[in-house]
Amino acid sequence: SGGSTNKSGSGGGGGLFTTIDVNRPGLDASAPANPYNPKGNSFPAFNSMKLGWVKNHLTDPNQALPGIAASWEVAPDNSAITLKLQPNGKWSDGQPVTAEDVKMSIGIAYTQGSTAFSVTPGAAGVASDVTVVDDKTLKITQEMANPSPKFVRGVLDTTVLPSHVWKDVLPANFWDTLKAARGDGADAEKARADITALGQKVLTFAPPKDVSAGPFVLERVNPGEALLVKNKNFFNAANVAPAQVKFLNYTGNEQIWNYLTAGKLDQSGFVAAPTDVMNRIKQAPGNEVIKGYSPVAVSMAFNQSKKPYDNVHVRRGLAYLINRDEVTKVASPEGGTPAITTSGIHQKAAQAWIPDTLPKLDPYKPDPAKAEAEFKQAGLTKKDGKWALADGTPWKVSMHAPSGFSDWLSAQENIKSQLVKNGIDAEVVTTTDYPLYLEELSAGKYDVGFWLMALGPAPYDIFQRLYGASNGWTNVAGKVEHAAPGKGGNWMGGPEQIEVDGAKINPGELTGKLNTATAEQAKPIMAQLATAANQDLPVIQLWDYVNNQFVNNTRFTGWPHDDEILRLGTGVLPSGVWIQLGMVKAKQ
Amino acid sequence: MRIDGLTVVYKTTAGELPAVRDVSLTLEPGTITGIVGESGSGKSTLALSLLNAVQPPGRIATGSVEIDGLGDVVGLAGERLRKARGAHIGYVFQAAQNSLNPLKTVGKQLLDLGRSHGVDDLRGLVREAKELLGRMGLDGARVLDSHQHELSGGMRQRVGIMLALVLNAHLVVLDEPTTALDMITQANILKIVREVHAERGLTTLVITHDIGVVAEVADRLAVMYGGRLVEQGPTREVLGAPRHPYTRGLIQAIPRLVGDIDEARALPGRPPTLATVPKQGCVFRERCALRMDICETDDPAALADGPRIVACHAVGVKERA
Amino acid sequence: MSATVIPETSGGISTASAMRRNFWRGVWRVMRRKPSRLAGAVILAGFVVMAVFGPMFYPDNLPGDANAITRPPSWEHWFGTDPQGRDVLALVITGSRYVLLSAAVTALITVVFGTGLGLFSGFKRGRWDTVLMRVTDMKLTIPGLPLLLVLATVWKFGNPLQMGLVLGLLGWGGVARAVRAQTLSLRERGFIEAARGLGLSTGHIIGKELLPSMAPYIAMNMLIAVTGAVYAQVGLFFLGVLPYESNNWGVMLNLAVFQAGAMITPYALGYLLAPLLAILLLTLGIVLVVDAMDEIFNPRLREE
Amino acid sequence: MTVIARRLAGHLARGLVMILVVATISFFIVNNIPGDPMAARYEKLIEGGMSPEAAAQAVKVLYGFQPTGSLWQQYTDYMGGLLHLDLGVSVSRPGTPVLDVLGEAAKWTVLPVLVGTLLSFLVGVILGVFAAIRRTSKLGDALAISGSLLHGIPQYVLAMLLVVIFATLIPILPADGPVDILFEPGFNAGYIGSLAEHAVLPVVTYALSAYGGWVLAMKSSVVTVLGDDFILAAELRGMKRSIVFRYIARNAILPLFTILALSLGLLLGGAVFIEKIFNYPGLGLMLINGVNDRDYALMSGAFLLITGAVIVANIVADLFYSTIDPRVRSGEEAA
Amino acid sequence: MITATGITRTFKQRGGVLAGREVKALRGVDFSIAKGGAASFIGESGCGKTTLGRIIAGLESYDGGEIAIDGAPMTPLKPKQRQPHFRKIQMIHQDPYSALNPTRTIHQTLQAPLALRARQTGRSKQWMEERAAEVLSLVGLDPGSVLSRYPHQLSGGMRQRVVIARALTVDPEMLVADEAVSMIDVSLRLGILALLKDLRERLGVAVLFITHDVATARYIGDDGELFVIYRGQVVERGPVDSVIADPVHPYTQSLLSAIPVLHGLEEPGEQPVVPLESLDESRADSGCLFARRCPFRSERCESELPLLQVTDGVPQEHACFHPERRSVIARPLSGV
Ligand SMILES: Nc1ncnc2c1ncn2[C@@H]1O[C@H](COP(=O)(O)OP(=O)(O)OP(=O)(O)O)[C@@H](O)[C@H]1O
Ligand SMILES: Nc1ncnc2c1ncn2[C@@H]1O[C@H](COP(=O)(O)OP(=O)(O)OP(=O)(O)O)[C@@H](O)[C@H]1O
Ligand SMILES: [Mg+2]
Ligand SMILES: [Mg+2]
Repeated sequence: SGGSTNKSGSGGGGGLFTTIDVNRPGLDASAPANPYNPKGNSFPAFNSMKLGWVKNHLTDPNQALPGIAASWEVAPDNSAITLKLQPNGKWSDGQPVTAEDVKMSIGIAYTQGSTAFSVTPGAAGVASDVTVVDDKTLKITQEMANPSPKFVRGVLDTTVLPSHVWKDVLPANFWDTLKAARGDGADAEKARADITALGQKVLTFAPPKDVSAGPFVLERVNPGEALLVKNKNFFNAANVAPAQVKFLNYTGNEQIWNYLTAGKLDQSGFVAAPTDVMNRIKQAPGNEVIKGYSPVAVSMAFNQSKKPYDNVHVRRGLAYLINRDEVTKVASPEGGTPAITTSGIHQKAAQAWIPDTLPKLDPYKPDPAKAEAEFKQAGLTKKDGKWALADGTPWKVSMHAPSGFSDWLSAQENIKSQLVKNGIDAEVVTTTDYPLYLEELSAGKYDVGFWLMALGPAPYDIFQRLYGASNGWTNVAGKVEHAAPGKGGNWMGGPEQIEVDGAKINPGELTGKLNTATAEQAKPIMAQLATAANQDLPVIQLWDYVNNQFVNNTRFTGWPHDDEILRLGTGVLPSGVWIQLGMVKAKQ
Repeated sequence: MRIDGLTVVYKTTAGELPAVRDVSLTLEPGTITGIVGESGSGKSTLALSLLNAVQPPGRIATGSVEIDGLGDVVGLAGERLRKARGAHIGYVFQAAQNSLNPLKTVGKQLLDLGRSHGVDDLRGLVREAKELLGRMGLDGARVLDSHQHELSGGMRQRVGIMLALVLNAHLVVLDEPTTALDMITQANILKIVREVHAERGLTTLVITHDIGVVAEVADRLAVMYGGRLVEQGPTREVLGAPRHPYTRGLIQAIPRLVGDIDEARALPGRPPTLATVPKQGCVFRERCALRMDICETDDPAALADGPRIVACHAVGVKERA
Repeated sequence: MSATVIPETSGGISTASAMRRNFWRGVWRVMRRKPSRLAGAVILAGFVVMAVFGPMFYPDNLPGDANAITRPPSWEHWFGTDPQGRDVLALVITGSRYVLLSAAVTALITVVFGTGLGLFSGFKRGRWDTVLMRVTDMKLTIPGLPLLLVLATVWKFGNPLQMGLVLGLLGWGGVARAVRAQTLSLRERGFIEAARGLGLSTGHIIGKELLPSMAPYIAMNMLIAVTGAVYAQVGLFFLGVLPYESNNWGVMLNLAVFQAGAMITPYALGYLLAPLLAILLLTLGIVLVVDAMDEIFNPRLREE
Repeated sequence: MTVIARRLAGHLARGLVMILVVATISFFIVNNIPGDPMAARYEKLIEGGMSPEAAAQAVKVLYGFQPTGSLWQQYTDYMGGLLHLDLGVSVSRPGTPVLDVLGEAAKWTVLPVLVGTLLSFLVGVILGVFAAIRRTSKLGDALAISGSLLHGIPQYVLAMLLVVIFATLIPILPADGPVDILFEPGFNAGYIGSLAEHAVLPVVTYALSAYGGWVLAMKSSVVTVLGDDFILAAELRGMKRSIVFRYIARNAILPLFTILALSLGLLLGGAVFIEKIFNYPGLGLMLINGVNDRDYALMSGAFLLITGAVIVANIVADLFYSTIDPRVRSGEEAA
Repeated sequence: MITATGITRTFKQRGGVLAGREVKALRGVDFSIAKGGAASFIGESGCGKTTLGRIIAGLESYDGGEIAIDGAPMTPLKPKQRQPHFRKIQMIHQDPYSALNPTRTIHQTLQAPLALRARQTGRSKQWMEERAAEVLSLVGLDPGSVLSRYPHQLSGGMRQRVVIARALTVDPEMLVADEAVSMIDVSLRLGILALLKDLRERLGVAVLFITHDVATARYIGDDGELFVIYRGQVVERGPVDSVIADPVHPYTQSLLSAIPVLHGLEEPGEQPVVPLESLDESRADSGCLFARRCPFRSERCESELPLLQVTDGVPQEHACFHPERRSVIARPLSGV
């Protein structure tokens, strides 16, 4: 597969383009233009380029738009990828972008932890060799001992850095060290430690000034804003419309709403917003909301080592009780669509992957009668209109969420009132922040928490959220092992074997298989896992996220409405890709 | 200076009450006049009204204060009043209480005073001040360089006197100049007052609650009670032969150093406050041994008998008899 | 000796109760002197009633209406509804308990601790005094809100009592210092010395002689501590550094601003303004009442 | 002078002890913070589609900056670092020393705090004098009541009201950061204008919230001074009104200077709300960010710096006081 | 009743320029008062009168010397044990307003010590009420009208009487009156003095009288002793009338000369002595403490400290190397 740059643009019209990096709150004026620095003033697709811009295709993880690589060829068995770089790719200081730049960038990627360039022994989908074929061509081969269908995605998702600026960061013997790190034994251990240490050097490296191969280059930053100006040397500079780009700072969503309602932003990625705010945003002159696909869903996850959640009937009963339409309406009316059922997969992806299985799954339509039956079956008792545990002790559904996650909290509040209405005592407990939430969650402190799931597009990534480390299965070097509940990060505490349609399966092992399976191999496994998730309900899938992109048509036009283009991978600023592809035009 | 029919009232919750009532008093040039009275008898109020400086909620209701070469002070206002203060009338505050700006040296305050009164020769002023201070037994240069807190009570009082005199005021009012001072310091201050008075030919008014102080320095003595001047006359005469029963009682209530202890007699009753001063009739009648029916209704007029003036029905009766 | 005669009151018990009656009559007189004070007292009483009885009128879980999310004020919902479709007024009322309870605890701790320490320090003097005052100074130097922010990462302030406790433990410094100064100056007053000379117990001296003289001061500090506590806890919740489980004005503010977008859409303005108004009203009430404290506790001003 | 030197030495010693105590407290608080930032980072990377191995490696790199070793050793390292003004390395900003981050932030706090406080001080003091002189009139009453109310209103309430009014309902002022990036930093009209425009709301909030305190303090101070005998004495000596006024003002304002210095110090910490609401990237916001990001070094650094500012303000206040008040200068005033 | 020997008290100045400097408030004061007796201390400001009074009343500690109350030495006792002894000695403060708690009625003020008393002796509430009325009557107040009042509702003289009544609730054997009348209106002063005198006579209460005003001292106890104290040292002591009429010490003489002359009634004494310089504590104290201000000093005075001694023909003791009787006080004009 491959792609080509849209060369038909009519040239830039100038003007200031205002946007925001929704992935990263808080600009830091003192941070370097280093893409690996967590606060680095490096904006993917603007002043930081990747080999390609990977897409969130419904089923194929390897689809991408061209970046530094103009095109690429993948060996049929996925064993190698040959990259052709943009023929007139240049850095903002006039130097050409070469295969050496890419190779060095891959070296840097090794130090940072990358999916395709990892020093972890036995990791799946890792490159075994990087060969510079010529100045504009590279070949990267996959380690076929543990291949992954995501290999190409991993390669293309690599940030490319100017080797003439970064040359001193990697030592001359880096590739030898890397080779050593791949092996076994003490030497390898040491080599890996060296590479981790190098990683820190990379992280803190501050180029004296930004050198970019992207459409823009960083001009200056203050704590409130960052200014980028057009890179004249960019290979498609003729088609880049804005002359300047301004990134606004934000610390909370409400600030982005503010910018949006004021019509300040030409484009912004997805931010959750309550209906009223969303309406205001839509009312602002020129504003438009473009809806796209986002491979994420949110679920209510159970800790099955806690009673009564160990009983599948309790989980099912809850699934029958909770009206997901209402929950979504209250919590995320614009940013989500109510999950049609619990399949473990985003419903759009599910339709593509398992169209036949999907209708067969129990949709868990709200049905108090069924819920009651399930609860009864689980041995719960109802006294004075209140459900109690089998042994008569009161039952209170205690739901936890980090306090910053407003849509989760809203959802829990709503679920709480739904449950209370149906005779189940419930409470919502907040945790100050996400790190603490995760720590307490994985320590098994919560009965019920919210959990992101269905992280596509790769099948393994989708299901490892339900049958991965958090539920006891770890996948080290292709070997799947199961840890007991409460150990090794297993907080979901589900059984190792579950019964699906009368047969016992090991969902973790099945999930592990997805890591190396081809698309065709994956489909039946996914069907099986979806059924398992549907019947066993380790979580109740609540809503599937929608990727809302906010754009404003007063200053620029040409926004893509094509779902394909919208489905860019995480961590990329899509408007940068649209701009560099020449889609965005200044309004005349 | 002639005070005539002066009445000063304070506005209180019970309406306007007179703190000084119908006071007439003449200060002969070159004399020291002493006013004695108990706490709350209106001494300070009287003193302040001489400078037309009664503080709100008080005001001068009626009467006049004529000063030679200045006219009626009660009618003065604004700049003229301000210029009169300091230049014509010097006012000395109670000792040890702070009559000096704590943040400025005495010298700076002296200069402020000079500038306020348009003195061109500030050097001369300082010289004069040093001289005055030296006259009072102080090291002028050091004192001018000091802040208030660096001076003792007696020194402050002397500085106060200096500031009252340095502009050549000829009328000096001293309100309780020695209260809260030590006996020895008091004796010193009184000596200074007497000497400076004589040297500069001043007209001096000393206000105090201590009859001893007046007796020591004053040529003339006026006794105040409940806002009224009940008796006045030459000090020796008044002390030697008090006519008003209050004056008599007061003198009798002083223990003596020699003689029979039991001669001293307490004055019965308690001094009136602004609110308990009788609205009509004699202010002293409640404590008076000579009370008559007329005292209940009529305020006794101040009757002159040569240099002596007494406001008492009983005395009047005696005289008439 | 005496001039006017005051109604004869003799007999210990009757005197004591008469005194109490006189006290309240005096308080009434002081309050009546300015209408603003009465207004303040009414406001404060209103808040207390609201905190004590208000939540009783509502179910534990306020019913939400998914069809009336974040509505502007209406006849049905005076301050509109929240993003769960719950009545904002009901939230303010049920939330007042947490706020006021923790504020009361704070005020109590601040005053008890501050007064105790100040009294002890001022009364003992000497080495204890020096040490305690150094500690107090240090405590006063540490800026409170930042410290709270840092503490919030470790402690959860789970319920109003804990919240009150922590705020109280952070707030006693000023009171201690002031009470000590007062104690030191009162100590020099003859009546304390006389009480010592008469052999009266320290308990009597502190409880009956010192404390009543400082009562206006302490009462004022208590009220000010209440405002401070409300300010701080609502602020902490507003900043979102604390987890929350219950209704609380600070939580409302936080949700209004960061979840409902109250600063952007007028629909949620009621949700934002209701707790703000509650805070303002409470502050106003306290400001107005503080004005009367001096006169209430000073018999001279009380009876004038 | 020796008195001042002695006081200064004492203050410095005490300030140092304070810093040590506060540093120790914050070190141990920070070390007890629950929550696993590594897990959070890992989770975020996984959500972004990284493979578990890659995410683990990335987290390892990122958190390689965290100090290791026994608690005691970490403590001594930390305190040792403090000696060199080394507040550690920020976790959320690897490679950037905390001191640099805070230095940048301090700029944005100091400026509006200073302007706002001085402004409110000026206005408050002047109106306080009026409130004192006209204390029996309606105007005086109104000034005093408005003062008490403004004094009582929490800063964040004021700030929010201002945002709602001036940035939302009538959007005439920005509430989104310190300056527009389009202007070249430097001494040019555009940049300075933009700075000023962005500072209006924070400064006004500082000013409004502090104003009440100044009015009240100045009023009571003036009332006290007016009752002092030396003012009456000056009047009776026939001093010019302007001089008497100066006497009143100087004596009344003196105690306020101490409060001024102190409040400047405390405001640095109290800036949290205002900076949060106006997105002003100062120390307070840094502190909140530190707390939210679990950035230990940043958090304790910000806290220390704020405390340090308060201590310094204390010292300045005292020294200032002792230079302008002759009573203290000569050491008259007892402890 | 009480015997004090060689009482010394030194204060360490804390803070300020005088920090660390010692102030010798008392330098070995001896005196004794018999039951119902009287002793008066005079001296200028800061000479240690109040300090002495407070020590005698048990309100202040002393560094050296010995106090014996009814024969019982105090020094070996612990503070708690001293208390019952010192309770026999009550202090009457100078300022009657601050001596009464403004927040407590006279009834409450009197009840507190009475309750203590009642508890110790097992008396009833009834007794307390009666006793309160009784002590008020003793000081010439009408219990019915005074009991329910607050201090601010009473005049200065009445307040001072209440203070004395409160002291009487514990049946003291001695009262220490520190400038007890200096803040009271002139016309009321004598009333209080007469009361004290009366209490001496009727109840046999000893009085230690501290004052600036020699005449009042004489009024209270012309049968007692007069002590002239200067910078913590007693420089002259003797029968009141004798010291007044024929002071020996130059300091006593200057004090007495400073008394204003009632010009209509008296004429100045024969040899008045007025030292101009005021007291300066910062001087080192070698030799006679008064030497620097003394008009009659000799070289010896500069180096040697004179101790209390007697001179023939003088009934009082004095601490002066050059004793000479001078009649300094004003004499009554004959015929008045
Ligand atoms: N500002 C005021 N408001 C109301 N009444 C006042 C005011 N100032 C003084 N008085 C009253 O006026 C009367 C006379 O007061 P004034 O100060 O003149 O007395 P005094 O003789 O100087 O007393 P003292 O010896 O205490 O100084 C007193 O009863 C006093 O209560
Ligand atoms: N608590 C104390 N601490 C330090 N110095 C003290 C203390 N009490 C008294 N002094 C000092 O002791 C000396 C004697 O003081 P004292 O009060 O006994 O004098 P006094 O004779 O009563 O004076 P006055 O006539 O002014 O009342 C003074 O120099 C005073 O400064
Ligand atoms: Mg007066
Ligand atoms: Mg004394």
